[in-house]
Amino acid sequence: MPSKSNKPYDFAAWFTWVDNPVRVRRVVRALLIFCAVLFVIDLLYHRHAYFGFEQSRGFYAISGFVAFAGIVILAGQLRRLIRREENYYSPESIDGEKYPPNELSIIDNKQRSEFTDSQQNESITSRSTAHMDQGGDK
Amino acid sequence: MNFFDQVPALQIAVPLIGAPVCVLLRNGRAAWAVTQFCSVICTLLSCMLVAATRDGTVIRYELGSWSAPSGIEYYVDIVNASVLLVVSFISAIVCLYAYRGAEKEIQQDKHYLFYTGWLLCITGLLGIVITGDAFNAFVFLEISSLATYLLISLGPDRNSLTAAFRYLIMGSIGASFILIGVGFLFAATGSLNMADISARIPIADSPRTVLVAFSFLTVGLMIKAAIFPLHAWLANAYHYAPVTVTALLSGTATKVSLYLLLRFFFNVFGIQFSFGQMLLNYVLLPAAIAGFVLMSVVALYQSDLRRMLAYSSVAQIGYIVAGICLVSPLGISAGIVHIINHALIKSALFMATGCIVYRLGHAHIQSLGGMAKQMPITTAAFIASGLSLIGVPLTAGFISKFNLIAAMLEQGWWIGAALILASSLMATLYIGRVVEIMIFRKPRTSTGTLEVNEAPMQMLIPLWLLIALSIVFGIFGNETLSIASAGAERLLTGPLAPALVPESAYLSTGAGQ
Amino acid sequence: MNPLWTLLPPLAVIPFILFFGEKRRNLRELSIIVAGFVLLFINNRIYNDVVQGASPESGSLAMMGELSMKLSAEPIGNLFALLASFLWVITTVYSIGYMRSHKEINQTRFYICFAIAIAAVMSAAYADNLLTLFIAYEALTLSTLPLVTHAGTDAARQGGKTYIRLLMGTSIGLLMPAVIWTFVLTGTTDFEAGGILGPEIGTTTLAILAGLYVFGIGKAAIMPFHRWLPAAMVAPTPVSALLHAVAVVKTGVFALLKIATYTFGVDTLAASGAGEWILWIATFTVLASSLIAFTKDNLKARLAYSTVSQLSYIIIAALLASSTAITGGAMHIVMHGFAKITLFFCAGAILVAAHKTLISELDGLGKTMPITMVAFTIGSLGIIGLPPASGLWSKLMIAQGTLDNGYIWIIAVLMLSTLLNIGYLLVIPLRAFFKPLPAPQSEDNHHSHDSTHASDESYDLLSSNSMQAAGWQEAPAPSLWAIVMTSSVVILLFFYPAPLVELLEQVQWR
Amino acid sequence: MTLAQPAFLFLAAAAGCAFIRNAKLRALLLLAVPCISLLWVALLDSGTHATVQYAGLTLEMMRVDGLSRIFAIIFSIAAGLSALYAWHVRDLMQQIATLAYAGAAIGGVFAGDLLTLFLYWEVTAVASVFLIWARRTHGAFSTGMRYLLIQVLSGVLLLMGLLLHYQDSGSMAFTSMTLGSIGTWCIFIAFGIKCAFPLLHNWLQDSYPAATVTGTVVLSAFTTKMAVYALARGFPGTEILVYIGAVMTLFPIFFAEIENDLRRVLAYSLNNQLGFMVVGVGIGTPLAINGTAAHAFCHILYKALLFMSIGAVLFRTGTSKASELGGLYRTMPKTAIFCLIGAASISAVPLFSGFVSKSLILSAAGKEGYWLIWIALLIASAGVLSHSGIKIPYAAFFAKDCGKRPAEAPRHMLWAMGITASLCVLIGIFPGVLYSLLPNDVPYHPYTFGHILTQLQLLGFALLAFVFVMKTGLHPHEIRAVNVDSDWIYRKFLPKQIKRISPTIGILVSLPGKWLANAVAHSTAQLAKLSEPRGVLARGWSINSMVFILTVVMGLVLIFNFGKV
Repeated sequence: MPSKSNKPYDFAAWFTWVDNPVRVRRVVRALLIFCAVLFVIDLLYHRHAYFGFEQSRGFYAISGFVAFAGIVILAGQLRRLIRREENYYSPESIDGEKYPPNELSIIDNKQRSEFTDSQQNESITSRSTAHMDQGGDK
Repeated sequence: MNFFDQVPALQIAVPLIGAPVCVLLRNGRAAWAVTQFCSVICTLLSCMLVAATRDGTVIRYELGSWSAPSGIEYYVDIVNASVLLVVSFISAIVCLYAYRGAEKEIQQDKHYLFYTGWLLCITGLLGIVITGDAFNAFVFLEISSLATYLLISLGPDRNSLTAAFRYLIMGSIGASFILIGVGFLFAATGSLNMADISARIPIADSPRTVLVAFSFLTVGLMIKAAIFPLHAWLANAYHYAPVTVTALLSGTATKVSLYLLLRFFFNVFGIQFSFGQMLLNYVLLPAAIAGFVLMSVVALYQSDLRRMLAYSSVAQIGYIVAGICLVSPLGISAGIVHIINHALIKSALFMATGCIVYRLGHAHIQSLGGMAKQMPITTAAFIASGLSLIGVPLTAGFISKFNLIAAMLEQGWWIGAALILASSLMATLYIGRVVEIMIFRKPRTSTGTLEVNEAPMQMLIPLWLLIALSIVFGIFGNETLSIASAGAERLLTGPLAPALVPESAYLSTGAGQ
Repeated sequence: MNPLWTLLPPLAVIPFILFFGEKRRNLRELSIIVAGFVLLFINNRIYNDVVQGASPESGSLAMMGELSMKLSAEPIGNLFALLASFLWVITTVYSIGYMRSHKEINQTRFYICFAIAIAAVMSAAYADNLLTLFIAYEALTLSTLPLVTHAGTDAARQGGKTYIRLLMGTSIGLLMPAVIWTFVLTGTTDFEAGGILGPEIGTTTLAILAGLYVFGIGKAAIMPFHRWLPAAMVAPTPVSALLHAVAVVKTGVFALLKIATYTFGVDTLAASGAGEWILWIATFTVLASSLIAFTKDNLKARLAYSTVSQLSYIIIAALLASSTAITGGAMHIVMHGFAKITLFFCAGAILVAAHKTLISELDGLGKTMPITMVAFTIGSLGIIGLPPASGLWSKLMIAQGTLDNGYIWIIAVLMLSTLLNIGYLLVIPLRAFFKPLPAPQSEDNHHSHDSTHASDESYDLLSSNSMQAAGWQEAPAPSLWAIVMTSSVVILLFFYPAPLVELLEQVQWR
Repeated sequence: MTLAQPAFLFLAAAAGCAFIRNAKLRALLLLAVPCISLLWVALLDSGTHATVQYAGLTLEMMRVDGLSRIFAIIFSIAAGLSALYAWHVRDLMQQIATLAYAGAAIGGVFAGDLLTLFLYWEVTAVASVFLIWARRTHGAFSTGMRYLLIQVLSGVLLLMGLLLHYQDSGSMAFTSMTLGSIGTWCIFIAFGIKCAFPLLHNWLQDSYPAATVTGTVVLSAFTTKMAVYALARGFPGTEILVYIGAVMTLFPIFFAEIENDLRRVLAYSLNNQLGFMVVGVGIGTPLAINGTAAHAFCHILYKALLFMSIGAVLFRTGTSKASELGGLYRTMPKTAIFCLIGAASISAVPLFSGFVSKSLILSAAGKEGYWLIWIALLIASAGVLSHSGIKIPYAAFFAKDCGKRPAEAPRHMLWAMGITASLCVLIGIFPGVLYSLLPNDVPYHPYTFGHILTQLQLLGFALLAFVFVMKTGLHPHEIRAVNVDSDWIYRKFLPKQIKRISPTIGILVSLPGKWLANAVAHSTAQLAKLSEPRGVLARGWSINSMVFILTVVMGLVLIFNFGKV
């Protein structure tokens, strides 16, 4: 069932900043400040801790940063090792095939897309739907 | 003198008188009627004998009231009474069958001769069985053999003459061996009466004479009973004789020889001598086992039904001999039971083959396709008796085979048991092969159909009578088994006489001659 | 109630079958069903006796010396007889649909042989001694041969040849000497509580004897004597269903259970370890036949190999020599019986309604034959032993029994076999349901109209809409009823196995 | 009715479903049953009910205590929520499967003995697989087969284990066991399979993305958590679990990071979360068990929420692949918000549910002095943020616009997500409600200043790291690809090897048979040569040869007889 276009309130507006590099930069800056404040508090506040190393200053900050970055980077390396094309196991695996459309209700209503950079998307969308229809006949 | 006392004599007299009557009548139908009549009478008489001896009674009949040992004595106990019954019953049934069965195979003008030969043959066979006199047995053996040569030579095929001739040669050699054996026995004991000999052998002072007698009798009886490797005459004889004759002989002739073998070695020589001293089983058992194994294989590869059944007969004789060689109550009774049952089964099989030959004119196995459609009753008969031969439960063959194997295992001869089973499996195969062709194969004629009718009722009825009997004996196995075990008991008691004739009296009369 | 009565209905119905013949086939089949119900009733009466601890027996017919033919009812036999008689009724109902719509020839002969086979099964079930069992066994072999070769084609002939050769060969070559040997050793062939073979008989002898029995009973289809079973699949499906899924093969394993219980005795068998060497072969059979089943694309052939595998479960149960395992084996006879007959019924239904015999052709058949395929699923679950189907209980008990005498490794084999079962059995109905329809354009005829319609609805089969849609091409109603009946029993026995357990509690182990 | 239990309600409803022709009515039933069950469970007295005698065994089908109750409650809730989410589904089979699956899971947690557990264990396997097959594609079919095989493998191991354990201990009761015998190891591994222990895990990542939109939501709730329950019941305090759990928390995060299919990302994430629970079971203190139960409770909710949101995306766009998605917040803002709430919960942001449950486990680990494990869990927490907290919402809703403009999720899905999300938040704000349900009475306060501070630091700096890797381009791009996992062994390697060696094996196997056949053929040929009508044995022997043989026999007999004298 298509959602109605004349809604009283559009939650999408909450997120429009994501597509605005300036506002994104502002958010990042806020995050930096937030982190800095936390770090400072951590320096001042004596935490209860289970382990000695945990007590060291900035432990959580550093470990959070390092762990995250490390995971992402290591994962990137892992990908080089284990990446395969989508129908690697079998041409009939779920990774290669389309989701059968009869259980879905694929609705793509472009008239509602106030946020669209309209020049590119129509062609992509129509192509993908056409493709989907073909897949459905299988 | 009441009637019953004369039964042993009548048993021989009836067919013996019937034979010249047939010649005099010079008419096929009439001769058939006489033969049928005589056979039925004989059957009734042997029934009476069986009934009388079943409890262990021994009937000793002095022919012409000449007392033994100088006179000829007919000696009837349960062992030979049962063989008498088998012989005369088979004769009666096959004779019924011969009414139509022989009509095509044997020239019309020779029918009366055929029936004469038949009666003489029966006379001989019955005589061998009933007599208690060793020489007399030889005489009857010759009678039956000569009659058999005649019967075989009446076959439609030219080969039947050569087959008869070969049988003649081998039979004569066998008979003369027996004669030599009997002669030596006479030399050793001074008596021809079996009971008498049996009583005297232990005291005979010339063991070498006895040994020679023993050896000649062994080989002679092996020839007559067609024990491997002295069986070769049988295949041709059964193959080329008129099927009716084969049906008769397969049920009687070899069985009678086997009886004689039993009688001589168990009662006349005594178990102790035959098996304890002479180790007869060391001679017979290898022969028997080689016989039933090899001959079953041979049967598997035959292209003619009659020849296949002939070799199967040799194999079955091997079973009987193997059972006897065990010298145990179970083994001997298994042997005797198989003598009876195999007579029924093999005669039935040959009669079924006769039905096929009657319609087809031949019995080439490969040409039997479509049989089940055209001659269903015959096919069914063949299957039923084939199953019995294989030893499927509820048939007579099962009873014999069960007891035979049990006897083997009882003695711990499991190799023997295994070989019997192997040979049974081959029986399954060779019977199965024929049945398969009869049921499943398309006829080998150009039209693809077999244009024959069912065999005449006069042939089918006796055939099915035999089968019915074999099934009855398969279900109520105790009917035959009790006779057989009584016979085994009788055979195992050793010498025929002592209990009956006081030894002292015997000695005095015997020595006096 | 005298178990001899059980022979009456199947034998007495034969004249009726002959009398009604092809002309009045409704009456003919009705008479069989009536006979079936009578038989069921008699067996039920016997059940009532047995479950209270009684063992009704018939008079004995002396056959050879001490040996006689005699029937007597004991729990395992009664269970088996109940199974066979119940399924006789159902199979007859099924046959009505199958034989007619498949236009089989010689239906009268078919029903007669069937009745004789049932009589043989009854006498095997109630056999009081080895001799009677052996006789019934042979009678069963011979009476079913015409059923195997029913079609009369070359393939049928070839199948019949293998069938008779293997079964006759093993029974004469191995079973008969085993019976005779037992007789020679003990002087009797009676089935007695605790067995007749004592420990005084050496282990080697017992081991050889056990081997002779297991291999001699070719109907139990242990390797290498299993070939007859796939070969017999040329028979019409009702035959494969009742005889080669239930009556014939189960007579084999039933005989083994009975021999293990009443001839060897669980204690002797366990103490001597005589059956151990055969256990290896039986477990090998379980696995090997499962693997072979994988390679079979022909539906009935795959079911046949599955049967071979399942039969070896029961052989294992018999050889484990524990009362739990043997009880489990007896229950497996019933539970596998219902499950496998369902599968065969389904195979026949597929043949009749869709003219398909190969598994690879079944894709999408769930749409046209949903009831059959659901039943097939239930049957498969029953054989695999997954809830809510009954096979679980028997498998559980057999597995439990393996521990009694310390054969732990056998559990592992049973479990592995369960997985293999899923792989070759459950996959069949599932691909019928869940694999998309094959592109049907290449196919001929009347389907072509449906095909476009089918492709867009193929995904929501079983939804209420498609139930109403007229796309069903099920087997004829009688066959369908039979399928529904047996598959319901498969589920029923999962929830309510109590009657079986109650009956088997009456077995006297020693 | 002594036998009455919530599981039967579900199973009966599942059976009844088959006879209801109106799909809407079935959906209603699907929704009503869990509600009834929830009430029922909440009102149940502690103790053992519904005892059945079967074949000499006593089956305790209803053992109600703190541990089983909390799992039963969350299972009921999850069943209800997924039913609401699946309101649009008309597929009878999925509806039956959902009911049976949920019922069996609830039955399983109430099982007082191993046999009952086993029964329900198998029913969950059988019922759940239909949710995968219901997709009705070739790929889903084979995935389902693999899934079923592995689930049943777990079942049979459990069966084997319970029998052996019964043999050893003489009791079927499902209580705490110690590893040592084969039996307990079998049970342990059986639990381990369903709990997706490392190297036994790949069924999870294989199958969850293959299920239907709604099916995955259902799947995510029951099987693994039932296994966690079983571990908590059967093996609390088994130390090896601590290490297993730690590895479980760590390795999936790398795979999740580079996985393209978002539902598979969530499956890896699920695996990682299970690791936390397993660690809790391994520690085994009352606090740790509480942590496991609480984390399972919360996890079911937020993982369902995440699966729901990605499911909604799939429902509207036909794909759940990160490389095909992006920027969907424009038209699916509510779904995006719910997804974010789920992400925050799983990342253990204060005021969200993950925070109040995960910290229990971390505290337990800290208290018991497992410092290495504690570090591992910490790293894993950062990892959770990276793939579930950031990657999922980012890739689907925010990243570079894919151009798709799907409609917002249907209303019932929004409701389902909304309720789930509010539960997540509620638990996060009022942890006392959850804590009161926990099996052990251990006081715990998540919202201490230090705790909040450290957690915020961890998350904040991790976010910074995210910004860092994005800016530097170190973040792996979303590309259409699959990544091999250990299932490569049985999906690729073994089949290939089998294919390679099977001809050789075939030849080897057939050789003895061939030799035998040859030997038999040869010897029968010899025999046949002797035996056929023209052969030596069978041809009519001439009189000469007959007499010759006769002479030989006679000679032999004479020699034999005289030799003995």
